[in-house]
Amino acid sequence: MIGLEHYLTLAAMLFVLSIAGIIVNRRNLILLLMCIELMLLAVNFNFVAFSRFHGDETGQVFVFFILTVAAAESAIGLAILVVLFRNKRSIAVQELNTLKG
Amino acid sequence: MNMDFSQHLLSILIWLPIAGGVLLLIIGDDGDAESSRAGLMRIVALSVSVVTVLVSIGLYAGFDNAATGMQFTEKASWVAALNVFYSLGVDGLSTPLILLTAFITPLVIITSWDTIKLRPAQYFAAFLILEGLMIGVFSALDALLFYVFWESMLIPMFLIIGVWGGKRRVYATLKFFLYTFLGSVLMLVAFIYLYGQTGGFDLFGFMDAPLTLTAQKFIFIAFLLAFAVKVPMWPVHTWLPDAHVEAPTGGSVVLAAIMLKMGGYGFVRLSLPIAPDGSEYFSGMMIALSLIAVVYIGFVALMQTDMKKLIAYSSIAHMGFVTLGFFLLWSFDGGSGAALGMAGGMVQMISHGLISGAMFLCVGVLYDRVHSREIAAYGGVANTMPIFSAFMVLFAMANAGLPGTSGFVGEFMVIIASFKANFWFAFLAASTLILGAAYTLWMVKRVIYGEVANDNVAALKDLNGREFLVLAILAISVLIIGLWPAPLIDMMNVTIEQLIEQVGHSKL
Amino acid sequence: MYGYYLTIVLAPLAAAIIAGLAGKQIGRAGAHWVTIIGVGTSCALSFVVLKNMFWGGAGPENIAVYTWAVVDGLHMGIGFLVDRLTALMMCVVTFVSLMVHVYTVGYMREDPGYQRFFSYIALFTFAMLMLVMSNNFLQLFFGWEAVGLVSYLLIGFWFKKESAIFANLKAFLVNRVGDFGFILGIAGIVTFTGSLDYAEVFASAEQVAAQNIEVFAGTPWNAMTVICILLFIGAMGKSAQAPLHVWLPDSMEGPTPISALIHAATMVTAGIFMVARMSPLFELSTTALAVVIVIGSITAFFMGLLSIVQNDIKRVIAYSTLSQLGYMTVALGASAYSAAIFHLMTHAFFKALLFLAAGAVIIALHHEQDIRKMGGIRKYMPITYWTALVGSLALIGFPGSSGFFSKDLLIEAVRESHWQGQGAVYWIAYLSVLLGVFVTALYTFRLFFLVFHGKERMDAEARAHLHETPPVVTVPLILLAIPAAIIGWYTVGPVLFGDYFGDAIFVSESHDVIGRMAGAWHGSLVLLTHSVQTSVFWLAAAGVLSAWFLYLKRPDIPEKIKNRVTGLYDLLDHKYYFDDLWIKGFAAGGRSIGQFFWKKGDELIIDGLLVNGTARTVGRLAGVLRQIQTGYLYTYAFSMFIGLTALLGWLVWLR
Amino acid sequence: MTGHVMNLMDYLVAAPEITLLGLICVVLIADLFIDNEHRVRTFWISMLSLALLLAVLGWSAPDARTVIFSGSYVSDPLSQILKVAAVIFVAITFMYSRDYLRANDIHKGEFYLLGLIGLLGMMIMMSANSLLTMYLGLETLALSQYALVAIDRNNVTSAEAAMKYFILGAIASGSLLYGISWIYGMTGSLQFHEIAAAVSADPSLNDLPLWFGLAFVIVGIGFKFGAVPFHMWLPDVYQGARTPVTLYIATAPKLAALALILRILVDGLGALHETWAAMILVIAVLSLLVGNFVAIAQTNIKRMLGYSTIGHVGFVLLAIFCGTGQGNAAALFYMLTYVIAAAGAFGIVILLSRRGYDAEFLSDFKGLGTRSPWFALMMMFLMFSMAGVPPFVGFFAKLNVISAVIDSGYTGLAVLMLLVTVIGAYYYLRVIWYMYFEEAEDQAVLQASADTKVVLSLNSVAVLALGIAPGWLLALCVQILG
Amino acid sequence: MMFQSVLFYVFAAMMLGAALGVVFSRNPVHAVMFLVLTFFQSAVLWLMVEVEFLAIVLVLVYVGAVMVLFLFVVMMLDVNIEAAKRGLTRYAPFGIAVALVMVIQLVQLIWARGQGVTSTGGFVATPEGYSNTKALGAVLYTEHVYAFEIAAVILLLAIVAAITLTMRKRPGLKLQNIAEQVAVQAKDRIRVVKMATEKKQ
Repeated sequence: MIGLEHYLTLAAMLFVLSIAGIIVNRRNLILLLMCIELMLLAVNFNFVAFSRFHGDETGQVFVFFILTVAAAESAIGLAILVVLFRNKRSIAVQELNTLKG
Repeated sequence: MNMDFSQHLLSILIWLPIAGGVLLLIIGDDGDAESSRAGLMRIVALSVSVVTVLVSIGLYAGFDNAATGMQFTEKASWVAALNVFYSLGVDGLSTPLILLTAFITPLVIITSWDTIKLRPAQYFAAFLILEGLMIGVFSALDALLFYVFWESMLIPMFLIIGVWGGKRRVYATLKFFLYTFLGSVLMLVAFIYLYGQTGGFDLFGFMDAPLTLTAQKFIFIAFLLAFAVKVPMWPVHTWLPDAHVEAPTGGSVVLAAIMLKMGGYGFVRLSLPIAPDGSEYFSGMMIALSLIAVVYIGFVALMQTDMKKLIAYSSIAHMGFVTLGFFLLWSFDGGSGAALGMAGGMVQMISHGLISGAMFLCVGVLYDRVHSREIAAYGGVANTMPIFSAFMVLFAMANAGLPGTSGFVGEFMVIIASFKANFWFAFLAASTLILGAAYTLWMVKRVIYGEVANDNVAALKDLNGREFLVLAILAISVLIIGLWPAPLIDMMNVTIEQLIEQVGHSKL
Repeated sequence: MYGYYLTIVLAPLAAAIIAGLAGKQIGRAGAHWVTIIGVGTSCALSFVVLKNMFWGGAGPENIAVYTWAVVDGLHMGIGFLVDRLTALMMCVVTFVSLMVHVYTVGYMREDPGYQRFFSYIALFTFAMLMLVMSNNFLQLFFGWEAVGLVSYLLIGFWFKKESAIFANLKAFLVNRVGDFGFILGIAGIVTFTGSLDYAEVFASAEQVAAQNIEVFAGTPWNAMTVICILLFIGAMGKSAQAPLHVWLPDSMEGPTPISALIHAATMVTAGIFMVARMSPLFELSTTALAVVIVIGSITAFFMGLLSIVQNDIKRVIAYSTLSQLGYMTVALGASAYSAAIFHLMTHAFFKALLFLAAGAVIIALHHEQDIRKMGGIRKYMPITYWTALVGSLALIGFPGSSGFFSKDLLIEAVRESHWQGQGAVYWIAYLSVLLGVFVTALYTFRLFFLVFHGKERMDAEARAHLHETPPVVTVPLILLAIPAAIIGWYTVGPVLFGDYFGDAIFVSESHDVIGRMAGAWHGSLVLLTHSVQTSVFWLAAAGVLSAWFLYLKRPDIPEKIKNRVTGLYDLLDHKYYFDDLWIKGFAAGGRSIGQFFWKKGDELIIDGLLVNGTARTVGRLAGVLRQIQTGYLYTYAFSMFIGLTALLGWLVWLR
Repeated sequence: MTGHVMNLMDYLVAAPEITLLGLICVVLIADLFIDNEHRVRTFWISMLSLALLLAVLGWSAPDARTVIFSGSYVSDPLSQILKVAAVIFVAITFMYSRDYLRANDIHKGEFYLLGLIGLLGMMIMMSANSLLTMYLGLETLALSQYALVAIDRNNVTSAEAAMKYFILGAIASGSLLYGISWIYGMTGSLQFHEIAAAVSADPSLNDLPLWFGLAFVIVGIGFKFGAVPFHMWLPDVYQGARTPVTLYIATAPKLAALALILRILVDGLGALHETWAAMILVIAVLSLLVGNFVAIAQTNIKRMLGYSTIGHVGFVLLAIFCGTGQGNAAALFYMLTYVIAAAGAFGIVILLSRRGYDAEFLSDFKGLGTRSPWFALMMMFLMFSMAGVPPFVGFFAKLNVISAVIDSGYTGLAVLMLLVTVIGAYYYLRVIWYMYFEEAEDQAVLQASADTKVVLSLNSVAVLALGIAPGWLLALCVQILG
Repeated sequence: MMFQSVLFYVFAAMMLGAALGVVFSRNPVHAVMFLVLTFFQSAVLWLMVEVEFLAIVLVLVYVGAVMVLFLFVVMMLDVNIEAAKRGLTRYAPFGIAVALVMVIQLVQLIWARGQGVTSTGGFVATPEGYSNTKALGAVLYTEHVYAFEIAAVILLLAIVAAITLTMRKRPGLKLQNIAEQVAVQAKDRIRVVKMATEKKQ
């Protein structure tokens, strides 16, 4: 019987995977953005599962808005990425370290 | 005018100089110490401080020696949400210190008349504001008000040392600020704790609050750090020599003459009455620290090569007498001496205010001419500056506690009281007779006496009128208190008895 | 009489203030006139007081002047206690002071600090009078320190001289060591009697003697003993008793009138006076008296010995002063207070005389003080010669001179005391004073012969200008020579045996040496006639003869002796190494303690380790923490996740 | 709740947000018709909008707590005071920024536009009554901030800062969302009062799964505040962004963050106080330590102020940690007064800058005491206020917090807070030291319009005035939250 | 039931595999593709719990718009694939450790400590004739109208921000400025230059 636990576990694994991806990656900023998408996906899984568990649409509405925001966020994130690339000619995470200390 | 000024005498004493200081800041200077604008500022500064002295004479005249409790009280709500009041009042402990403060400030202004070339308006403003804040500390009856004055005071002093100080001024002033700040914040903790216990910041409420011994111990320690740093007591004294050395003359004078007294004042105003049992518990330690200050610092002072540093160390040693006198309270088995010690400590504070102030002024006089504070840079000053030398020797003698000068009065009382407590207390305390004379007079020997040591000394000019005036006023005060301290002591007697009575009642 | 007393005290003070503050305005003559008039007034009035006491039968007076302060029930006042002891001291002080004032007019004629000098000595007179006239310990201490201050100022009067300013610092500090004890003694008195007033303190003396104080826990000491010893430490400082004597010889760096006034006649006797004044206390502690007498004996004999090897004319007299002060102290210890005071008085005259005479020689030789460069001055300076002879004879106790009466009876009193049955103390004291007579005679006449007789060893330049000094110098010499010669004859009877002091000095029944001697007293003449039978006389004579033989007849012998017993000579030459003890021992020790506390305690541990150490630690910590902010995104994210994991871990596993 | 029926009268409560949205559109459109030379007109339009908004805020002030939009929106005194303050600070930010932007050729209408949208986001957060609205408000604010940080497109550090801010912000909001999903899952609701009701109705809910959600939510909150260890973005962004943007980020959004924490933790999850207090305690103490220590090692004043912010955040969090009305009121007072000081401090940093030159190093303050005695004095006020020295208001802010902490029985913690304050005093003093005790290296005259100078002076004097008369504000905070 | 479970595990495994691919693929383009795959699998999984509308939206909006945008940017930036090859940070081991710890924590929460809450396990059965889209639509514009408006603002914000950040005037780009063109005058067009007469060397 597939139930809430399964979905939650799946979400948890996605979430952790995205975290691992963020920490592990040092070459490419775009990958970070993708990992964030994964993280949001994990959240959405949670909401979907809980929504169905409670039989309450609010969770799904939340997912709806998360998707909207995520789209906006991606747009802005990519815009910043473009700005960065134009200035720096690189999107390597490890070269993003002039601000520190 | 039928407004009754006496109702607001303390407020006037506090706010008049502050207002004067703000006025000076607003007028500002045009960067030229010789301009007529600069002259105007000096006159404003002096007038304000002199008017303050006149007002303080009103305080002296109106003060009733025989009355118990606070006089000239004022009370108004300040921060209602925290139950904080603008509450002022004076008694026999604070009045002499207020008078001292009012008295010293014009002298400082006169001394700095034309020796300060850099931003004189701000310099004088800092002193006037400082004066008001210091008077505020001595007259606040609300703990938070007290604390606000206490801490605010650091700001002008920080700037005085930092802007107008010597070469290592930054180190010195930061050390001064952080050291005293560190000490004070713990006092704030104690205040807030007491606030929690009493629901207000009223000092009398604090005094009446029942407290357990543990609470009292912690409160005492919290207060101790604040006041011990200010006094300063060994081993938290090291900021003082640095601050003194680097401060401009006026700064040193105010620091030594008044700011150090705040620590002593704090002990009698707060530590003893609020945490009597805690004080009793720690009195042994306090006596030990005081005696270490007298002996240890006496030896350290001996070896100083910088005049200001020497006087600074001597201040620490002398302030040891103050704390010694205050904390002898519990050391008497039968027989009394508590009031003697307490009064001795108080007189020592006033007297040290005058003497150390005068000593720093003397060094300032030399420094203005030669720009060195090193003892080794001088020698045979008496040849070229006979009048100055006479003053210097007089103040040195007063510093060494010669009878007939104010320096003797407090030491004498404290030594007697400590003998009553324990022979060895007196033994160690009395060592100041030797050490005090040794470090002071050795310096005098090397600076004042001897053949003219170098061209700088040969070129010295004797005191000018202003310097003479200031030193003469101080010399007369030192002698008057030394020859007839009764008026000063009578002012405190009732309050001291009351305090001892109060401290005698355990809060447990 | 209140007005008199005030005038006596204030006239010199006023003079001092005028001469000191307005010296320039009133000029040199103005300065000496105003002070001489001031001190003269005091002197005259003092004699009136004495006359009233002695002949007028006036009783002692105890007058409060003003209340200095009242704290804790302790009344601290300023007031006068004038009794016969005081009156005598007042006269001695003002008279010698007056003489010195007059003498100074000549002696300091060319000094640029003329007015200052007069101001100082007038101030000294004031201070000394405050001391002797005090009716309480506070004022006593005030006077005590004030004379010390003036002494300090005067020793360092020629402040350009390195040796002078060294000496004045030394004098002040050594005196402070004494004062250290003194103030503790006063504190002890307040502790046990609750008063500073003599009358009240003396009234409760018995009660104090019944109490104990545990200075060291577990060993109770008699309170009176402790107090008296502490007070006596004060006296040791001021009256230059070993080992606190080291300042006095050095104090000769001051101008000679000062040596006469302060360091011979008056200030140094303050300690003697004080102990006599405190007789009601000292009498109650045999232990304290034993200390007094032993210290006195040591000083009397050993300081005399030092005088023999000195070559500075003033130092010779200074060591002699030390020795004579030792005599007085011995008398005090023997409870013969009146003998001590009597010797104090006669000594004041003849020692002042000797100093002034020495001063006359010094100015005549243009400030040459080395006796090896003198000799044969007799014919150039007859008045000085004769007055010096009077002084010298008085010093050695030549029969008939004032010194004879005081010293002879003093020694007699010591012998009579049998010192409370304690053999050791007795023999120390008695032998010291007895042998001291020989020593005194030896050094006194060594000096006398070397200066006034024998070969003229000064250089030609000095000899050419050598002549008798002007009257302002010689008149005081003569005026002092008269009492030095004759005053003993007239006063010994009444002062010692006529119960002159009455209640002013208290001697307990069992100690009353003078009282016992009074039985054998048959007047001055009898004493004089019997003098040749005493060992004292013969010892003195032997001393004079030895001096004559060694320094006039065979001047080569001292040299040989010196080379023969180099060890002893070195010991004497280095003054028993006391100076080294103080300067290289205590002073240097104090300085190294100071250096240690400063450099190691303050700078290294407190400031270096604790204060700046904390600052450094904070700074370093800041630097390290700052490294965490690497600038890399993955570090930042990592940090967030670490935080998250920690929170979760706490929830899952710990909570 | 009427729920499905629209009630227009209800919406009047939301008039400020509605007005602001309308005005944003006005600014957006108006800006299209303004060319670069006259860009200042956009500024004036924005300022007018803010003034109008302030008026609307005053007019629509609720008498009591009002909840509309099916429980999504709440209007209460807390939201009111925070909104008013936020509007004022945004206005101040625009005021200080104008000349700088113009001088540095980044004077774009979008600065004001994004600033206003951010303000809208803040206001949404302040009035949020459900996790959904809170999240959306948060994103509105965050996204406009990301864009603002990168607004100087030709500046590589700005871009770097924006990228870091963006990535970390996205992670934080992901975490927050994950936490929200758990809270939703456990309580079945998104509205704060319903969550609170659910937890109190079923105490067994106060258990691990809900705490789990709480932990993730705290990561989000911690990030927004810049609390350690979620603070890493803050110094980089403060330093990397152009100073007006830093000023923007450092002021008003802090108030929104306060709303975030108060609404979620206090209103929603107040029953879990025991659990979240422990977590807040840890991050608060860490913030206090790291913020104050690392600030000492800084040479860039923007960065230093960034770390100092972290330290101050520690104080605010410790006030909230107490979980008492007194503590919350203290947090509100602290945040309000801190933001005043921060606005002034960055304002002076902006004032010192000029074309092509950012006065962002501490050494740029050397000799300010002679170059401009007045503004040096102002900066001194601000620094002393931040250091918590009386008679400046920062002292009372700290006093309140410490008082709350001690009243909750954590005296040791209070001592620690004060000790750290002393350490912190060092770097504030260093600014004063540079201004007054050092010689100027640079004699350039300060360029700023008179109106900016006046506002800046008022801003700085306010820390003194509030320090001398803190009573009314304190009473207000206590009345709102106490 | 069994069949559903099997399907769930298959899709879940594929999704996780695709997600791993996103995290660890060497080529950004591949990563994007893996992400697309992840989203598809998710949509399927959502469909399995009858969340049809969101599943559709996920595919349409995410895959159709956002992922294309990603791909577009990856292409546009034309990052050198060789240089952009992924490298692991020195935190990688720690990162993985943290991730593992977190997995343990979450699993422990969900399966062990979470028993009491999730014991019911299954989802609420939907009533007959239930339309997921309709249900969502019913609340979206009523109960959540405020959130909806805010979402609109966010989208506006995204537009403004994206344009502000990326639209730029390139030097070579010729744009019209109507106001300027209309206001132009002859003297602005022609500049008369006076030249000195040339002199012979």
